[in-house]
Parts: sequence; C-alpha cells; structure tokens
Amino acid sequence: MTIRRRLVWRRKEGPAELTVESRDGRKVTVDGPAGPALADSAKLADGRWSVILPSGRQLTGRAASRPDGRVEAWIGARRIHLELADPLRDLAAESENADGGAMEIRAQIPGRVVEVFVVPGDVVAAGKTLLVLEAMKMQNEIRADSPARVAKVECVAGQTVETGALLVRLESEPVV
Amino acid sequence: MTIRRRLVWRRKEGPAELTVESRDGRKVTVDGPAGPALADSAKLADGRWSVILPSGRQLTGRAASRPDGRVEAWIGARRIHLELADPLRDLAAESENADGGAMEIRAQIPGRVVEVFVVPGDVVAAGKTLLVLEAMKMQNEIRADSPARVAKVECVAGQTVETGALLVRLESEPVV
Amino acid sequence: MKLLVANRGEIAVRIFRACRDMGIETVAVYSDADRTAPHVTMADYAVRLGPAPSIDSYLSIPRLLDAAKKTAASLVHPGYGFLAESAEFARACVGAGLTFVGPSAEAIEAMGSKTRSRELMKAAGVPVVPGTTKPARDVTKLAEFARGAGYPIFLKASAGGGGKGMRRVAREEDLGAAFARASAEAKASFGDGSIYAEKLLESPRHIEVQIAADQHGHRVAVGERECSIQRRQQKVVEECPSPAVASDLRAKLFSAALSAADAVGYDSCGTVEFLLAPDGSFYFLEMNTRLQVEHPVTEEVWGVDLVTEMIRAALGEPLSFGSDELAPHGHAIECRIYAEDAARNFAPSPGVVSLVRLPDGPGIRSDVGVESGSTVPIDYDPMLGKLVAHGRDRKEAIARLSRALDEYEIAGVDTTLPLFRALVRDPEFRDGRYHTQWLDGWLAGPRLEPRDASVEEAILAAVCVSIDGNSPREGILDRGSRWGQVARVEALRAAETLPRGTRR
Amino acid sequence: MKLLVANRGEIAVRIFRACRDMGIETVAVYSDADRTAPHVTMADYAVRLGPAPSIDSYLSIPRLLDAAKKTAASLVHPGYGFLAESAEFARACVGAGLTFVGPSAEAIEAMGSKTRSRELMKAAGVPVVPGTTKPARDVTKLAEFARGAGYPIFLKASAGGGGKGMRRVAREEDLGAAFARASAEAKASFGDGSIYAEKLLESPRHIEVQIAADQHGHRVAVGERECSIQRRQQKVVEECPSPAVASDLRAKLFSAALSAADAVGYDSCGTVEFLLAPDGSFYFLEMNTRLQVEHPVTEEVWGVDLVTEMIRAALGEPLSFGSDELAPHGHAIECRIYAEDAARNFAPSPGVVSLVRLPDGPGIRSDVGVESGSTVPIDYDPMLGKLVAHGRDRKEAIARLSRALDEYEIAGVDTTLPLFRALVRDPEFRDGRYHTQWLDGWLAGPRLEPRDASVEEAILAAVCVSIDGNSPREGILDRGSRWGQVARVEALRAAETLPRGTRR
Repeated sequence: MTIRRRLVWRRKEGPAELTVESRDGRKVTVDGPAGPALADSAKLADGRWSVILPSGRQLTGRAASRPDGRVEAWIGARRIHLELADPLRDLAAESENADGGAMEIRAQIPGRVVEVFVVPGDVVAAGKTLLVLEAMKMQNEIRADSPARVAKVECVAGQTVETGALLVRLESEPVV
Repeated sequence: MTIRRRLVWRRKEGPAELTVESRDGRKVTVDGPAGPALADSAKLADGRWSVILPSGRQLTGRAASRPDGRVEAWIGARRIHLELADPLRDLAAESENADGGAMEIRAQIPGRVVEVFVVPGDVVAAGKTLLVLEAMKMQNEIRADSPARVAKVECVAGQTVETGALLVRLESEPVV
Repeated sequence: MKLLVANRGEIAVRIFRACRDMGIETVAVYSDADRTAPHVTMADYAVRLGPAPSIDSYLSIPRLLDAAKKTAASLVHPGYGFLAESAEFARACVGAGLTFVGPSAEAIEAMGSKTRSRELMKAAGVPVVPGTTKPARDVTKLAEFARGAGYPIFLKASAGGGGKGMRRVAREEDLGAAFARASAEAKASFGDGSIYAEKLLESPRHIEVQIAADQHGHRVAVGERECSIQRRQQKVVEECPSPAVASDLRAKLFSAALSAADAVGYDSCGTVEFLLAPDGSFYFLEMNTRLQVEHPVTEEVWGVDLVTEMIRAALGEPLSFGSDELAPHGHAIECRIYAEDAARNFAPSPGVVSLVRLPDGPGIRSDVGVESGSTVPIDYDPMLGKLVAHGRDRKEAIARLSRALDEYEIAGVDTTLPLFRALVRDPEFRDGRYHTQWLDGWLAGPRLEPRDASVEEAILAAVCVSIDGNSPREGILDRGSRWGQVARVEALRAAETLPRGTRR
Repeated sequence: MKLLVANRGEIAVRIFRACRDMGIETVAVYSDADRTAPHVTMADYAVRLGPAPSIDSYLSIPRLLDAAKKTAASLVHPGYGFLAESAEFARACVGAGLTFVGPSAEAIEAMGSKTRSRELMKAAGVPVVPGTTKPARDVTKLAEFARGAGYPIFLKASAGGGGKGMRRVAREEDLGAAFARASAEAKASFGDGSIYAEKLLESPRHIEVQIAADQHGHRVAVGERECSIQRRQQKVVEECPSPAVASDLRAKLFSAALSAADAVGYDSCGTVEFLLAPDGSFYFLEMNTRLQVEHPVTEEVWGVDLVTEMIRAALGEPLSFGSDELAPHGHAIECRIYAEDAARNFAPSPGVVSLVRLPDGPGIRSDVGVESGSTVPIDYDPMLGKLVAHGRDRKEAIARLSRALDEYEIAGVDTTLPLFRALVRDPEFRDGRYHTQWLDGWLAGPRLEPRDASVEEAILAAVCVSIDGNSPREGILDRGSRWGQVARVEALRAAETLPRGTRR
C-alpha cells in the first residue's frame, strides 16, 4: 500500500507543504520545511501513533482532522492546534493559474453555493470569507488566504457546482 | 439477528443443557438447570460481557471456548472452568437413537479418522477415548460420555468420513 | 450484608471499593443511560431505576427504595449531589428499615438550611459571614440587608450548593435580575427557590475542615483542605494541607469545625467550610453533611479511609482512630476532570469516550467513573473523575501531578485536562498565591490557547492523518456525527431546559 | 540533561517517571520486539539497539553506549537484571564520560562476588551463613565443605542471583549432577559458571534492608522488606514491614546493613539481604548493588522516592532526608505479575496482551510495563509489572489487595493473577506465618484448580460464547493460533535453548 499525501501546513510564518510518503506504513518520509525526514512510525492498539525521527526524538500522540481544515492533535493532556489543510478535503483550494498573480478558487467536490459575500472589485484581507459552499451536509467557509482583490465571481447563491467549477478569481493586491 | 444455541454443560453432577436464545443480543433467555432466566446482557467496549439476572445479580466477565470443548471464563483475577460443549463444535456427538439404550456417535463435519482404540465388545468407562477424528487440521479425541459397551465400529484408521457418517455404536452397559 | 449506592459515576465506584474492602456486597442502581457504566459492571447486584432523566432515576426516592427491597440491601449510601443532602431521603430510608450511611436527618436538615445553620453557629460561638437570617422568597428583604452590609453581596440558594442558584451582585441596580435568575436556578436544581444573601468578602480563600464522627460521641477533625481554585463557585482543584494555613490558625479552624459538628451531634463524615479573609480572620460558610468530592486528598495525607469510617459509623461501630493516632505526611493535590472544553467557555462535551488511558506509578491515584467505550450522558454532572497526586511536599506533589498529566489520555470528548496542564506551570499556582476569584480572572486571559505545533509535532500529526484510517476525508464523516452532537448540545443548553443533577 | 535507561518493561517506565518528576529528558532503548512497548512510546528519545535476543540488544554494551552518544545522554540507569550488576558496564559508562546511576564499579564488583562479599562482611562483623569462600569451578571443593557443614547445602552462581544457577542438594549422591546443571545455568545467564556452596538453613525467612546513600557519606537504612514468599528462590510477593521483625531485631538488622554498606563505601541505593532463622538469629546473604524490583513497598510505607534519590546521588547531590526525618506509616504488599500460568507449572505465556485493565482507587499502585495491545516477547523475563497495595495496617493492605485483584483483567496471555487471588484468602498467608520454602509446598497442593462454575457463571459464559463473535466454532480458529503459539513455547522450553534475560 503506497501512500502519498500532500498537506498544506498553514503557519503564522506562512504556509508550508508537507508531503507524506510511505510504502509500508512504517517507514514514512515526511518532506517538510526542514527537508525530508524518515519517520519510523508505528500505530498502537489504542489508536495513537508513535514516530521516531532521525534525531532519535520520539513522539506519541493522536490527531484527527476537523471539517474546518484544522487538525486537533493531542500528546497526553497537551492539545496542539495546526491548520493542516488537505487540498482534497478543503472543499475549495486556491491554485496559482498560468498568468501568475491570479488565484483561482475551484470547488474540489460537487456542492451547493450557499452564499456569496464578494463582488468583483472588492479588496479582501487574509481570512475574509468569500463564499460558503455546502458539500455532504457540511457548510464550509471559503476564505482568502492572503490579501487580494476579487477579479471575478463565477457563482451565485443557490447554484450547485461540479468538481473543478471556478468559483472566484482573485488577483494579488498590488502593494500600494 | 435471532440467535439460538444449544450447549451441553458437563458438570460433576452430570451434563445439563443450556439453550441460549435472543432476538436482539440484549434480552437473552438462557434455559438451564434452574429453568429459563432472562439475562439483560450488554457487551462492553473491551470485549467483556455484563449480564443482569432476574434476581438483580450482576456478573461481568469474559469467556472463550477452547478447541477441547472446555470454556475458559474469567471474572477479574478469578479463572472459572466449565465444560461447555457445543454439539456443532464437537466433531462428533452422541445421540440417542430409536431403540433407546444404544448411542450412535456420528461425525458432525467431514474429517479423517486418525486412529481407532476400540473393537466391538470392548467395555469402556466414561471418558475413554474411542477414536481420534481430524477435521480442519484439529485432532479431536472422541470419548465415551458414560460407561458403555462397544456394539459396532464402523470406521478404520485413515478413512475419510462425511458429515453424519456413523463411527461407533455403543450400548449402555447393563448394571451388573 | 448488602450496601446500595444511590448514585452513579466515580463516587459509586469509590464507595463500592470501600464495601469490597469490608466484605460487604454491592448493589448498583442505574438509569438507561448508565447500563454499561463501570459502577454497574463492578457491582454484585444491579437494579434499573428508569429512563435517563434524574427525576425518573437517581432522584426518585420510591424507585431507590424498591431497588433496596428487591435486593435485600440493608445499607444505603447517597454519595454526593443527587439526594446526599435530602433529609427527606434520609428519613425515607430509615422509614423503610434501611441504615442510611450518613448523619441523622435532623443534622442534614439543620445544616442544610443556610440560615438555620448560621444561627446554630452563632449560638456555638463560631464566627459567621454577615448575611440575612431567613430564606427570602422575594427581593425586598435582601435589598434591605444589602443596603446595611454594603455591596458587593452574594445571593445563594438556601437548599443546596455546588454553584447552583448563586449570583454576585455588585450594585443595587443589578439585584432584581440577579435574584430572579438565582431563584429559578435553585428551584430547578433543589426544588426550592428560596434565596439568602451574604456580605461578599474580597478575594477570600475557601478552607474546609474534614470531620469524622461515630455514634459514640467521638468526633475528630482530620485536617483541612484548600479549595480556593474555583470557577464560578465550582471547585476545580483542591489541596491538603492548605498552603495558607499555619499551625495556630489550623488549631482555631479545627476547634471551630468541631463546635459546628457538636452543635448538631454530628455522627458521620462531614465537612465544615470557612472563608479565610486576607487578614487571617475566618468565617463559617456552611457544613456539608455528606462525603465531599475532594475527600481523597485528606485520605492520602492523613492515611485514613473516610468511606470505610462512614460505613462503620452507620453500623454503630466506633471510629477506628482517635485524634492522637493521626498524623499528616506530605501534600496532596486533586484535579476534577470534567467533560467540558475549558477553551470554549466550559461547554459540556457529552459523547462516547473512545479512549481512557490513566496515569499510574508513585504518588498517583485516579478515582474515575468512566473507561474506554463509556458514554458521557448529557443528563448528569459531566465529572468523569479525579486525578490525585501525593508527594513528600507540595513541590513533589506538583511535579508528580505534572508528570501524570503527560500520561493522561481521554479521547472522544473534550475535557478540562489542558486547563490543569497550564495550571501546574503557572508561577502563582506553584507558589500557592491564589484565592476564590483567582481562577475566573486567570481564565479570562489567553492562557488556554493551544500552542502552535513544532515541526516534529506537525510531522506526527501528518503521519496520523495521512497513514491512518481517519484521514481528513473520512475525518469529516466520523467527525460529523460528533460535531452534530455538539450542535445538539449547544441548542439544548441555550434552551436551558437541561434537567441537570446538582453539580458538586 | 538526558537520562538513558539501559533496560525495558516496567522498570524503564518507573525510572522515566522519576526523570519527568525531576525535569530530566528521557532516552529509551529498544529491541525489535519492543518497538511499541510503553517504555518507548512515553520517552522523549528512543534508539533501536538491535534484534530481539538480549545479547544483541539489552546486554550489548557497545550498542548502549552508541545510543547514549547519539542522543547526547549524560546519565545512564541500568534498572535491575540485564547489566545492573555488571561492573564492566559501570566502568564502560564512566569511560565514555557518562554518569552511571548506581554505586561505583568497585562496590558492584566487591558485592557482586558472593565469596568476596562474605569475606568483607566477616571483616565488618556481620554474621554470614557458613559457606565456601572461593568460587569453585569443580565439585571437589564443594563436596569437602558439604561434608564439614553437613547437608542440606545450597549451590549458588557466584556471578548473579534471581534464581539462576541455584540448586538445593540434600544428599552427597546428588551433588555432582546438581553442580553440573547449576554451573551450566550460571554460564548461560551471567557468562560465569563458577559456583559456591552454603549451609542450607531450615525454613528461614528472607529479610532485606533498603539502603539509601549519597556521595557525601550519608547512609540511611530505609526500612526492611519481607521477601519469603518465593517459588524456587524467585520472589513472588514482598511486604514492608516484615510481619516477623520487631523493633529490637529491626535495629540490629539496620546496623548490620549499614556496616555492609560502609564496608564498600556504598554511595547509591542498594539492598542488603539476610536470612532470618526461626530462633531469631540472622545471617548476611548478599548485597544487591542496584534498585530492587520490590522497592515500591518501601516507598509507599516510608514516603520516599528511591529512584529520584539514586539520580540525585549520581549527580553528587545529598540525600533529601536524614534518618531522623523518616517515619514509616502503614503496611504495603507487592505482587509480581508474571505472564506465566501458575496452574501449568508456571509455563511462560508469551503472546499479545489483548486487554489490560488495571485496578485503582485508595491504596492501590500499579507499576506496569504493558498495556492493551502490547506483545509479551518470548525473549525476556516474562514479568509484566507489579501490583502494590498500601493500607493503615497489614489487614487493610490485604483487604485492598484482594479488592484490586477483583478489578484486575489481563487477557490474551496467562498470568499469575489467579495465584495471588488464592494466596490472599489463605489463612497462613493472612497471619504472616510463612517462610522461604512455604510457597513451593503450598503450590504442590490442589490450590490452583479453578473452581467449578456456579449456575450464574455458566449463564454468563453461555452468553459470552453464544452471542459473541467468539462462538466455539470461531473459537477454534482464533484459539488455534494462540494454542499453536503455546506449543511452540513448550518446544522451545524443552530444548532449554531459551536465551533469557536474567530473572529477578
């Protein structure tokens, strides 16, 4: 069973990509901000995971993702929060399109547009909710990742969308 | 899911039948030596079972049967042994045939006769091994349940037998 | 001999353990929500009371008495909360020929009414906090008192405690609204809406003295407990001994507590609560005529078994120790583990506890009422149990508590564990510099924001969510059910129709 | 600061807990059989040593030193068994610039050799059991001694204990064969086949004194332990205090133990073992220059943390208590829980522990090295951990131990739990009337036959096997795998090629 997962770790210092790769579920390579690290991973009977990093550092804990993209991780009584977006799971994801600068936000799975909060020309701050998309009975606010200007709005409230349908096109806000 | 199981509980005071019946796995009727009792039964996450009897008596424990027909039951650190034979599981079972007195031991599932220890005319005590029958890679000694005289031997070592094939016919030993 | 516990959760487990130690057979009662709860599956006998709501189960005196009759139980222990301070229940047990494990109904009644108990204390020369003498059904009496004693004042339900029916009133304008809400809450929790008012002391400490007594007139004060770490009058952490009580103050507290117990001829285990002002003066607050949640810290330091003593006393046997045979050793701290999310304003978090992994080793004791697979019903007080750490001194007790918290895992429901983890690292807590308002202020700060993940922790999380079955996609589905459940809870809470067992 | 534990299982967990209490980072080492063992998953760092066999992992000094270097650990604690009494390992650690948490290599060496230690004790005026002075490689010297001292005599490996390389010899004719087997066993366990002989005392009690010392010459005797419940010289149950030691005998034992420690300038925690004859005379047996399995009973009664004291001593800090500050309170009893079936002649029962459910509540402490899902490898000593009960007196300790056993569940492997359940009900045990040969005699009787089921128990079993997935038919299949496994073990045992870690 080969596993290959691309995760986006949204940190204060800016998003970082984590690629998780493993052929046997035991030797797991995690390519992160500090380069690739081979983690000797083992799942425990009670559902927790133990990883031993090349430095010998050992961590055992559990983590589960929440619909809002946040991952709730626990090591004993310590609760750790991290925004670990999985493009597959985020009902929409931004991708740099050809002509750079512009970011297209497309639906990742079929859903229904519940509400739209922006019109072309709006200038939005990072975290501003652009629209609410409903899929599998879960409502998910699609927010701007960084400050931008709304170039195009391709959907209206009540409209159902297919996977890949363009929802909003943003242009990075020229530094004024 | 309706469950109906007939178990033979081999006690010092002689075998007793336990019929277990339940439509929902929760209200379980166990018809035993002291008459039918409705046991409010619930399975716990760790695999143990809790039963509450009509008297209010509560027992929680775990039990698993072993190939030799014995059941190993545990209540905390207390180990309890009981011979809880399941005709289905005993590769052979005695049944009273028409003319009373005689008991026929038939194969319950297809197997191979490994060895035969008796010849017609032998007088056997309870527990004497009559033959060894192999099924599903398990060798199982088929023993006489009570003192008897071997009336007929219908199988030879090495012979494979079908379900229901007659192996040995015993006659209850006349009290001398 | 059989003992029936008219309670559930960790205190039922605690009392059954004392019964086993004494060779007494155990009878559990349960509502439909508790069929497979640990207190049921450990008991020798178990009797169904009724559906989940407390009024049809744990608060139903007729059904409790039937259960005792059915199993021929001769002893009944009420635990804490529910009917523990109901003189009616105590009388009903005695009326049914049962031995009630606790004080006499008269003692419960006398100490149960805040106003009557204060009169008794004044007569016995025990200092009391200035307050109204009669329980009031309307606000006028309270307004008069407040104008005399001066604000701020404190409104309290006269028929019960545990944070129910309590309101702080800083100014006269707020009195009317506060009274209405406090009275409604008291009515819902104790069936009696009468309220009384007290002068509010500025940042006092809550010190209580454990009393052990028998029916032969022996009464012993078994150490004090510090219970000032409270959230909205609800105890969260308790310690023994108190970091703020030196030996001379201790002697005065003990004798005041003993006078209180003598005043009602107390003959079981009970606790006399005081408020200790910064200037060292102390005032009688109330006497709890029952076993307290926090009794384990006293047991660990003083080496006594308070539940066994209660049962012995109920059976007419003498206390198994005199005050001269007792000596404290070390320091113990207890954390109450609630199924509430401290980071979301202590929103209750009912649901299925998918994993319980308890800490162990030197100095650690867990009295817990759930195990992996247990359900935390929405119908009762969401306390899962208590973590108790004992060390040679306060420093070692805190070090061991912190170590135990690193080993503690509860999954499936949110808990107050992260709150304790932050608390044991707080300098003021480590120095014992706190009082009854301290935690509310502390919680207002940004202390419970979970730390951002380190690179190593992010790698662990990535492995968990990627290799594991609960990858995000599935995550939504199974998460969905739980989040759906929390939404249901929020709705229920908002509607405040939540029939709660009283909280202790 | 990081501490590496050169050990596994419950003692590694125990030492890591002390490290956490002291704020020291923890480094675990593991063989391939222990990757997911609790001592690994709780540690801050973990380093693989090698494959399962001890010689390639826990007994490999080079690999242990590499692990310390890799993680920059500065402290090494050997635990018990494995390399705990290897002067070579102590020296290797010091040579690699590491701080060995334990006594000096010289003290280990001196006390490690049974014959040298006896010479030291004679010089220090401590009474010793009559025995050969030099370790013998052949039987003639031993035969000479035996003829002089008179049979029965006791053959012991001079390089280690824990029941390995030990044989009782009742008559001269049996000496040759017994010597051969004892020497072979000692060779296999400690790499040194030399044997020495001792006069065998009739039904003596095994009493040991705990010593705590630092590098500043402070040495304190911290109570005695009773360890007479043994099976073939292997401790099974230990108690503190001993039911057979009154205060005047205690004073004599303490001073003898302190002389032993002084004789080697002992500067860590250690234990001096004595044999107490029925007439009250006692003889030095040996000094264990390490932490003992049974240290928790001393910790519970004397309120000390012996592992923390060892680490402080290794760091050059003084003992945190003087003998005047110590006082015992109550009584504690420990049961060693082995993955062995006492009813089948203690046959080892390796395999997967499908369920571990530990008891808790007042007076109960579990130091355990497995959890649900853990594997019990066939390669090491099959001790899973220890159950410790503490009470105000011996009677309460036994009552609490019995209660804890009713809550204790270990499924998937056989354990010695049923043995303890029967033991706590035995009148002689309850009266403390036993000695080192008592248990072997007791085990010969029909005591461990599991009781026949009552009707109610049969109903429970019927429900389990009928409604549950594991109905008999499936029973065979999944049972098969485990029984297959036991067969494999029996074969291995018979071949005696079992490379065991030394047993304590």
